[in-house]
Amino acid sequence: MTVDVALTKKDFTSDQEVRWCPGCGDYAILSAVQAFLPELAIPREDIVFISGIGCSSRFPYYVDTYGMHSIHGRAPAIASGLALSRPDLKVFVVTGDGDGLSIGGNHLLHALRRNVNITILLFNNRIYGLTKGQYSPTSEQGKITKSTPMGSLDNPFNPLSLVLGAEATFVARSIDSDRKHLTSVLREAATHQGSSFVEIYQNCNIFNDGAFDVLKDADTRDAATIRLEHGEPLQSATQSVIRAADGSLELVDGLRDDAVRHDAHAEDPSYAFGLSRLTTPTPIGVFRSVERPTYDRLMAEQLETARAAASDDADGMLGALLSGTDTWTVA
Amino acid sequence: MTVDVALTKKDFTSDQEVRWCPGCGDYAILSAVQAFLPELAIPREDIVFISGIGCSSRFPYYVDTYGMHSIHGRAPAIASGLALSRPDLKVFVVTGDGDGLSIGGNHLLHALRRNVNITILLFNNRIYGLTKGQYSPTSEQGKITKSTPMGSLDNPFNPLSLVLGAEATFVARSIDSDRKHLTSVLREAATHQGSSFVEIYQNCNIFNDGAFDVLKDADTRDAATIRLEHGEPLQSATQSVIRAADGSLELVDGLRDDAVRHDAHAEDPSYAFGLSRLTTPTPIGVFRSVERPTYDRLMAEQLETARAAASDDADGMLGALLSGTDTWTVA
Amino acid sequence: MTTYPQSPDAPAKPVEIVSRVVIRFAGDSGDGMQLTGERFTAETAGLGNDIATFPDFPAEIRAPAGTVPGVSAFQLQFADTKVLTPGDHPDVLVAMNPAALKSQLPITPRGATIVLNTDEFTRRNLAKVGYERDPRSDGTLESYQVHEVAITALTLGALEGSGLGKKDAERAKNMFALGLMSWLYNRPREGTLRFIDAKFAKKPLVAAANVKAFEAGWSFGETTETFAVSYEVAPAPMPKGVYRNITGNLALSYGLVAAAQKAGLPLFLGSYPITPASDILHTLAGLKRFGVRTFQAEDEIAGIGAALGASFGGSLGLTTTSGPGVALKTETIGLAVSLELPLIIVDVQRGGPSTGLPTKTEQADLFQAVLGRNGESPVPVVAPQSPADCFDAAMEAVRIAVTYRTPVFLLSDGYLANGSEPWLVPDAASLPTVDPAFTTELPEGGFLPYSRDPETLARPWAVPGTPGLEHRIGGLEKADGTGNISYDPANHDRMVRLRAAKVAGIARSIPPLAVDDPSGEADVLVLGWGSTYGPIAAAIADIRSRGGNVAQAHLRHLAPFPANTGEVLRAYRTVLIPEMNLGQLSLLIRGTFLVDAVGFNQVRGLPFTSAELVDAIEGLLGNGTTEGSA
Amino acid sequence: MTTYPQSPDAPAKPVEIVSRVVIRFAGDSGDGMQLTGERFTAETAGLGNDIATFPDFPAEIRAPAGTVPGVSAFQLQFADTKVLTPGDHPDVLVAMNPAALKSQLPITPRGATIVLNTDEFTRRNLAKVGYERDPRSDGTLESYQVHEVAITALTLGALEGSGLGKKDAERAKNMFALGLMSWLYNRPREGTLRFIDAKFAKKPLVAAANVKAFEAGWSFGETTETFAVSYEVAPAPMPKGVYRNITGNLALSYGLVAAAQKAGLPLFLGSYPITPASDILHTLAGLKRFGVRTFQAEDEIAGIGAALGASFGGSLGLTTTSGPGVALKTETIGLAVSLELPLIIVDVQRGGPSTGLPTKTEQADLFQAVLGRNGESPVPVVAPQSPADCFDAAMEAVRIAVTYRTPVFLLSDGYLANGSEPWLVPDAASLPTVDPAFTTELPEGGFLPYSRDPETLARPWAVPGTPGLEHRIGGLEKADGTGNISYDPANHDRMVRLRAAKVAGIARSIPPLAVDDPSGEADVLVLGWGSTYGPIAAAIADIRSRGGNVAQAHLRHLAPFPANTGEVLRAYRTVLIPEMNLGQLSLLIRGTFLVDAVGFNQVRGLPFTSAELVDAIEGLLGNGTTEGSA
Ligand SMILES: Cc1ncc(C[n+]2csc(CCOP(=O)(O)OP(=O)(O)O)c2C)c(N)n1
Ligand SMILES: Cc1ncc(C[n+]2csc(CCOP(=O)(O)OP(=O)(O)O)c2C)c(N)n1
Ligand code: SF4
Ligand code: SF4
Ligand SMILES: [Mg+2]
Ligand SMILES: [Mg+2]
Repeated sequence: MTVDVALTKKDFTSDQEVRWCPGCGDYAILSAVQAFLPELAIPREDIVFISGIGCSSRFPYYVDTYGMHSIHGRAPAIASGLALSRPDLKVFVVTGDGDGLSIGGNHLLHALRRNVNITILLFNNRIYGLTKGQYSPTSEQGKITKSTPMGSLDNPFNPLSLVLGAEATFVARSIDSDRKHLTSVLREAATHQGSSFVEIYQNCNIFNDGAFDVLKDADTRDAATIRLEHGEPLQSATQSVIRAADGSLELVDGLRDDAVRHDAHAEDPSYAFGLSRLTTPTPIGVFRSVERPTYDRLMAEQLETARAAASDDADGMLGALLSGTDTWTVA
Repeated sequence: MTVDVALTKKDFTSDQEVRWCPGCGDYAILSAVQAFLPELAIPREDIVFISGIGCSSRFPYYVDTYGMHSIHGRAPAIASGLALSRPDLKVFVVTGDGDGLSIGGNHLLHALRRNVNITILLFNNRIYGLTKGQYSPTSEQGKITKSTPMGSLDNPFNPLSLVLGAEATFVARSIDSDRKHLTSVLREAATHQGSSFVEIYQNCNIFNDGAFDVLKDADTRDAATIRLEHGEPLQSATQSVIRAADGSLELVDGLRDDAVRHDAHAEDPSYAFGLSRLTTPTPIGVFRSVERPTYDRLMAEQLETARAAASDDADGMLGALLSGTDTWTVA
Repeated sequence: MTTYPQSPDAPAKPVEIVSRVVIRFAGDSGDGMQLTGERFTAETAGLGNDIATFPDFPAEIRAPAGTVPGVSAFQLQFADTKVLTPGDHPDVLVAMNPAALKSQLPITPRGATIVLNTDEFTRRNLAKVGYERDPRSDGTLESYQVHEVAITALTLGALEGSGLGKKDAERAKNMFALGLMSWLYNRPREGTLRFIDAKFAKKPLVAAANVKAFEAGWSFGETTETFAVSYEVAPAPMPKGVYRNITGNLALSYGLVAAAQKAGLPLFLGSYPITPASDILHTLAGLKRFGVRTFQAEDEIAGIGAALGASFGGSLGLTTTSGPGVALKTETIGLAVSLELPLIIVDVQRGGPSTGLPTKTEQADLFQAVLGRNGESPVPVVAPQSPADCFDAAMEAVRIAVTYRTPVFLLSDGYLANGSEPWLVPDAASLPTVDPAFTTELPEGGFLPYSRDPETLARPWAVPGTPGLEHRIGGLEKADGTGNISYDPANHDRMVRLRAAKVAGIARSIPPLAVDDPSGEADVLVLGWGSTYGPIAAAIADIRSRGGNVAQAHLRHLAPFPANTGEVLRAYRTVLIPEMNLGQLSLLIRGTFLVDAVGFNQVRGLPFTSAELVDAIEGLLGNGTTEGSA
Repeated sequence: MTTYPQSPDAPAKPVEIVSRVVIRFAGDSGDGMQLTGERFTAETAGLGNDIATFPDFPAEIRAPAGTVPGVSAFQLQFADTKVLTPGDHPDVLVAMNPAALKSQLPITPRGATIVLNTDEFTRRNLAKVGYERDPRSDGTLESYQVHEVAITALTLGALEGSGLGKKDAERAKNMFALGLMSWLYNRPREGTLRFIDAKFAKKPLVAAANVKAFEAGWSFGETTETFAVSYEVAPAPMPKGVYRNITGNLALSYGLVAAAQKAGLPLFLGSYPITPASDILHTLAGLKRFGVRTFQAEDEIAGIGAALGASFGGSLGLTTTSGPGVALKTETIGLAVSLELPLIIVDVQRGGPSTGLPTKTEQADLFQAVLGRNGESPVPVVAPQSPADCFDAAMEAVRIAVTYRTPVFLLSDGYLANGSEPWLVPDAASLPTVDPAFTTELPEGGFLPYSRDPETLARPWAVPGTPGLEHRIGGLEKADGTGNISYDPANHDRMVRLRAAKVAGIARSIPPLAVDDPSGEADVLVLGWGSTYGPIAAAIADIRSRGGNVAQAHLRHLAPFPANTGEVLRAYRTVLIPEMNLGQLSLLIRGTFLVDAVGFNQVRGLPFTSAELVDAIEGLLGNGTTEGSA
C-alpha cells in the first residue's frame, strides 16, 4: 500500500469546481488535507473519502481519490462496511456537527466503540450551514438562529466528551486555519490503527462567523488555547492546569512547574475526559491515543480461522453446505 | 398533581396478563416499580410509561397508567414530545440495552443533553431477548450468541460512561433483584428535575442467564459491589477506592480511611465518569445528580414570554397574523 | 399596447399600458436577486395586479461567484387579469452578470427585453462561463432588445461619499436594478423605501445607501435615453377584500396555526431542517405567542416521534420535511396508523431520488405518501394547488386528522413552497372549526380505546391526565374494541379492514371532484394534482381562448379519491394526467378506476410551462377530431 | 386405505397405507413442539414422502405456561404424491395441554384424530384457558377420535432412575410424543436417535433420557390398545437425485452464498435482527469459511449502509430484514438507486402495519418494495414461491443486482421463512454464474462512471483500489456519463428516465410468464406471487381433479413484470389475484395492464387454505358457466 513515485498535493486535487462560500473555513481544511495526503505514501486509488450531507460533506468531490457523498448522517455506517470488507483501503469519513452529531450521532458512536479502521474528520462550525443557518447540537445554549428566534434551549454536546464516553481510542481537536497544527493532528489520526476522531473547528463565515476567533486571533489565541503534546505540561500562554486535591483538573494562573503533564496514552479515558471539560482555554491536539484491536482485524482473523479449517475446493465446499447432513436419495 | 387518597401497588397493576418468561428479571423490576409508584403521590392519570420494542418494552402494558408501547428505539423521542407539550405529566421511558443503546442510542443521548423531564429506565440484560438471543451493545466482547457463533467482535459500550459523555444530569445504576436498592434509586430518579437515566441490571434467564450473579449471590455480592451514598466512602465489603497520585480512582484492598467520599452532586461530570470506569467491584447507586434548567421549563418560559406580549383576542391575533404588514384592499 | 396622455405630475416619458408582463431577475447567488424579486412583487401586489412568482436558486449556499451554477433567479408574472403561473418565459430579463445571461438566455424568447449589467462583462468573467467572445457584440443578442447599463459603476457613483466601503457599496447594486425596474413599470416606491428602513434599522448607513441606489436606478430610467417609454399594468379584477402576497410555505404554516387554534389544540411541531421545508419550521418557531411549540429534533425520526408523543398528549402533532425525510419517518407513520392518533406530515417535495435536486420541485413522492409503508397502512393524502391554497389545504388536512384520528399527508412541493401569489385574507373569526371531541368521562360500560364512532369509524381520543381513562396503546395488532394485544387471525383481518374502511370513508366528507367544462362539449379531461394547477389552467385558458374545448379537474384529495372520481373520468373520451414525475397519479387512477389515462410527464425539476401543456393537450384534441379518419 | 399383510419382522399391529396425512403438534411454548415437528419432518423426508411444514408460534419468547397465547404449534403434511401446502386442517392433532386443545380445535375438522396428554387436564389448567368443564367428558370431543395418553406420567415412569430430576425428566415428554407418532406412522427411528446423541453430546444423561422417552412413546403405541393400527405413507414419486428438507430462510441464505461464490464476489451482510428474518443473519454468521462477512449493525440504517459501503468496495452487499426494517432502510435504498450499485435487500414479510404480528405471515410489503421511496426510484423486486424456491429466487436477485448495478428486493415472508419442504439439492459446480465485469483498466477516452452498457444500461463498477479510475459518486443528481453533480433540468429528466429504462429493461432478461393451463380451455386465470403458490396450486389441482378448468400463473418478478404479462392476462375472461393483503398486486396489475383483475384477499397472518381458494375460484367459474343466463 506504499508508492514509489512521490505524490503531490496536486494529485489529490480533483477537477471539480469547489463550491463553498468564499471565505469558508472548509477551504483551509481541504487544502491542508490535500497537502498532507502525499505524506501517507498511499496510492490515490487506495484512499476513500466518505461523507454525509452538509457543506462539509461536499469534501469528497474535491479530493482526487475514490469517494462517496452519501446521505445525511450515515457516512460512518457506510465507511464501516467498506473498511470491514476492504481492510486494504485507507478510509476517511468527513462529517459536520449536524451530520455527525445530530442525525448521525449513533453511527458515529458505534463506529468508535467498535474501533473500525476509519479516520473521522468532523468539521464543527456549530451551525447547520447547508440548510442555511439553524442551530446544531454544538451551538451554545441561547443561540438565536432561524429556527430559534428566541434562542436555542438545548444544552450542547461536548463532542470530545461524547466520543470519549463511547470508548473512542483516538480523539483529537484542531482548527481550520492552523495548517501546521491541523496537519500534525491529521498525521497522528490517519496512522492510528482503529477509529480516530478529529474535531476540527471550522468557521462558517455566512451563518456563524467568528465562532472560533478567540482561538485564532493573534492577540488572543495563545492565552485561549492549550496545545497538547504528549509528556508536555498542560499550559496556555498564561495559565496552567494542575491536579486539584479532589482529583479534578484545575486551571490556575501562571506557568507552573506542577502543571499536569499530558498523557495521550492513558488507558483509562477518565483523564482525557477531564481534559475535554476544559473550555477556556481550549485544549487542542491529541487528547487520547491508545491501542485496541481493530474491528476489521478481528473480523479478518475470524474469517481466516474459518477458512483455514475449510477446504480449497470451492464447489465441493458449497456442495457439502447445500446438502447438509440429512439427505436422502431418490433413485 | 398530588392525590388525597393513598394509592397502592394494586392501583398500578393493569388487567393484562404478564407475558415474560418465568423467572425473567423483568418481573422483579415491574413489581418494584408498581410498589414504588404510590410513593410519588401522583394520580395514575398523570403518569405515562413510554417504551420501545423488546421484552423490557412490554412494561407499559402492565402498569395501570397511560402508556405507549411504541417502536424500536424511539421512546425517548416520543416521550420528549409528550413531556414538552405536557409538563404537567410524569413521563417514564422504559427501554432495553438494544432498544436504548443500539437502535435508539441517538435519541437517548439527545434527550439527556437536552435535559427533558423524563425518567429513563434501561433494563440491561446484555442481550437481545425478544429476538431470541443476539448480542447487544453491552454484551462483553467475544460473546457467543446466535449472530456471533465465533464470538462477538464489538467492544461494548459502558452505558454510564456514554450517558455521562452526553451531559446527563442524573445517572444511576441498580439491580433487578435488589428491591430495596432499586426502590431508593427510582425514588431519586423520579423526583429529579430533568432527564434521569437509570441502568438496571436485569437477568434474562433464557438467553443470558446469570450475567449478574456475582452482584447478586449472597456470598459474592458485598465484595462485588460498591454502594454509592452521597458523602460516604467508596468501598465494597473488602476494598476501597482512593485517589491515585495521577488523579485517577484507584482500587485498593481493605476499608481505608482515605477512601474517596462519594460526591453525587459534583458539577464536573469527570468524577462520575471516572467512577463509571470501575467495573469490579461494580458501583451501584446514584453516580451523578445535578441541577440544570430543564428543556420543558425553558420552552414553557419562552411560550409564556411570547404570550405575555400577545393579545387576548385570539381571532384578532390570528387575523393580524394572516394579514401581515403588507396588504392592499380591493374595493 | 396603448399609449395614453400623461397626467401633469406623471413622468416625462410616455407610458404604455400593457396587460401582462413576465420579468426575470438573475444574478449571482450573492447578488440579492431573491430580495429584489420579492420587493418588486410586493410593490406590484400593492398595485392590485394579479401575480405569481417563482424563485429559482442553486443548492449551494454561495456557489462560486460568476459561475453558471451560482446563478440565482427570480421570475414573476403580473397582469391586469388572472395570473396562473409565473410565466413560461420572461419578457424582460435582468442579467446582473455574464453567468446570468448565459444560463437564462435559453429560456428567454427572441424579442424579449434584456437589461445587462455591463460592468460585469469583463474578459475574465466571460471566460469563466465559457463565452469565448463577448455576447453583446458577437451577434448572440441580435434578436433581443438589449439595454446595457453600467449598474455597478452607477451604483458606486451614487454612493460616493456614503461612508460605505467599495465592497459594501457594490452590494447595493440590486437596489439600483430594482429602482430601474420599478420606474420602468411604474411601481410605487414607498413600500420599498419603508422596507429598506425597517430591514437596516440598525445600520442607518446601509439603509441610506440602499435607498440611494434604489433612487439612482429610478432616476436612471427616468432621465437616460436608454428607455424610451415606461409601462403600466392595470389592476386585475379581483373579488373584494383585503389581499396580501403569500408564499406556499407561509400559507401552509398559517393554515396549520389557524386550524389548530380553531380546533382549540396546541400545535406541536417536531422537525428537522431540510430544503425546501425548513421555512415552515422557521415561521412556526416565531409563533410561540399562538402557543405553538417547535422542537428541532436530532433527526427526522425524532421529529415525528416527538410530534406523535405530543398528539398522544392532546396536542396537534405536526412534522415537516421533504422526501428523504419522509423516507426516515416511514416507520413512525406506520405506528401512527396503528395508534390512530391525529398527526400532520408535511412533505414539501423536491427533486429525487435520494438527495436529488434539493432546491428544485417535483411531484414524485406521491407513491411514497399513498403506498410507501410496510403492511396495510392507509394514510389520507391532501395536496394544495397553489401557494395561497396551501392555507386551505392545511386546514383540510387538520380537519381530517382530528376528525378521523389519523396521520395525514400534506403534499406540497418546492414550487408551491417558494412561489407566491396574492391571497384574499380570510376573516379569522369565520374560519371553520373542528372539534377534537376528547373523551373526558368514563363511558358507561367502561372505556374502550378502540371502539369506533359509527359514522367516521374514528376511535376515542383520551389524553393522559384524564382520570379513569388510563389505557395503553402500541404498534402490535390490537383487539377490536379493547385495544389489547391480539394475535387472533380473524381480529387482524377485521382491524386491517377497519383501518382501511375508516380512511376510505373520509371520501364521504369531502366535496365531489368538480369539473370545469364550460362548453360541456369537451371530450378530453385534464386531470391534475398539486402545483400543476396553474400551468394546466393557463394552458386550458389558452386553448379555450382559441375556441378549443377541454375540461379540467384537479384533485385536492389523493387518498381517498372523491367518491365521484371514477364517474367523472369515465365521462370523457380521453383523460390526460400531467405530472412532474413518471406517472404516479396515472398508475393510481388507472389501477383504481380502470380508466386508460394518458400521462404527460416531465421530471426536470421545474414547473411545466403552459406552452408545453398546450401542445400536449392539443395533441389529444387533434386525435379527437381526426378520429375515424386514420 | 389398504391393509396389507405384515412382513415377518413388521410390528404386531396391522398397518394401513394412506396417501396423505396432516399432523399438527401443539403444546406450550416450552414444550419443544417445534423440535418435535422438525424431527418428525426429518424422519418423514428420509422416507421419500413429499412434505410441507408450517411452524406457528407466538411472538413472546415464553408466554405464560398453559395459556392460549402461549401455544406453539407445528403442522406438516406428507404424502405419496406432490405436497403443495402443509395442509388446510390437521388429520391428527397432538395436544400437549388444554390450551393447545382449546386453541387448535377450531381448525381441527370433525373426525380427526386427537392425541391428548391427559396429565395436563387438571382443574387448574382447564380453568386457566376458560374450560368450565372438562372437554374430554362434556361432549366437546364427541365427533373426534380421541386418544387419551398420560404422556407426562409415562415419560416420568420411563425415566425413573435416569438420574434426572423431575423437572428435567418432564421436559422429555415431547420425545415421548414423537416416539408415539413415529410408531403410528412407521417412521424410521435411527435419524432421531442420532440427532439426540449429537444434540446432547455434552449432556449424556439428558441424551439417554430423551432416547428412553422416545422409545417409551414408540413402545406405548406398539403395545397398548389405544391404537389399533399404524399407518404407512409410501414415498412420493420425485425426480431422481439427492434431497434434503429445507426451510425458506435457509434456502435463501444458501442461495445468496452460492450466487456470491459463483460471481466471485465476497458476500457482506449488514443487518439488524428482526423476526422473521434473523435466522438468515444467524446462518450466514456461521459461514465465514465461505468468506462471508456478517455485521450486526446498531440499526437497520447502519446495516444497509454498511452493505452499500461494502458494495462500493466490490463485495456483494446484502441486508436482511422485515417490513419495519425496510421502512428504516428506505432512504438508503434511494441512495443505492442513485449510486447504481448492486445490493440485495431481503424483506421477510410479517403482519403489519407497524410492529403488527411479528411471527405471522403476510404479503403486505409489496407496495413498499415496488413504490415506497421518495422520487422516481425504481427497484427490481423478486419473490420466491416456496421454501426451497428461496434458493433460486436468491440467485436470481443476485444476477439482476450484479448485472444491472442496482438494489434488488427479495420479498420472502414468514410462511416461507419457517416452512420447509424437500429440496432436490443442485450440483454446486453447475450452478449459474454471473460476471461482475469490474472495470479494471482506464478506458480509452477516459473513465465515465455513469456511462452505460448499451444492452443493459448498467454503469461500470470500478472499485477502490483500481488505479486510474478514482471517482466520486453521491446522491445528488449526476450528469449523464461523467457522474458529476448536475442541476440541469434536461439532464435530470434524462437520468430519471435512464434509471427507469434500465430497470424496465430487466424484463428482457427474464423468462416470459408461464401459464399452466393444461386443458387450454380455462377462462379463469389465477395469478399469484410469493408464498401463495402452494395453496393456489393445491386448490387448482383439486378443482381440476373434479373436472374444472382453471389456469394458473405465478409471478416471480414483481418489478419489472415479465414482458408478456399483459398478453397473458388479457387472454382470460377473468383474472383472480389471491393475496395475503388488501390487493397490492391487484392495483399494480390493474394500473399497468388495465385488466379488471379481481382480488381474493385475506389478512389473517396465516397462509390461505386451499379450500378457501377452491371456493373463491369456483365462485368465478360458476359465473363463467352461468354467463348469459342471468
Ligand atoms: C435526511 C435528511 N435530512 C435533512 C437534510 C437536510 N440537511 C442537509 S445538511 C444538514 C445539516 C448540515 O449541518 P452540518 O452537518 O453541521 O454541516 P455544515 O453544512 O454545517 O457543514 C441538513 C439538516 C438532508 N439532506 N437529509
Ligand atoms: C425497527 C425494528 N428493528 C428490529 C426489531 C426487532 N427487535 C425487537 S426487540 C429487539 C431487541 C431487543 O433487545 P433489548 O432492547 O435489549 O430488549 P430485551 O428484549 O433484551 O429486553 C429487536 C432487534 C423491531 N421490532 N423493529
Ligand atoms: S454556509 Fe458556511 S459552512 Fe457552508 S460553505 Fe458557506 S461558509 Fe462554509
Ligand atoms: S427472553 Fe429473557 S428478557 Fe425476554 S422475557 Fe424471557 S427471560 Fe425475560
Ligand atoms: Mg455544521
Ligand atoms: Mg436486552
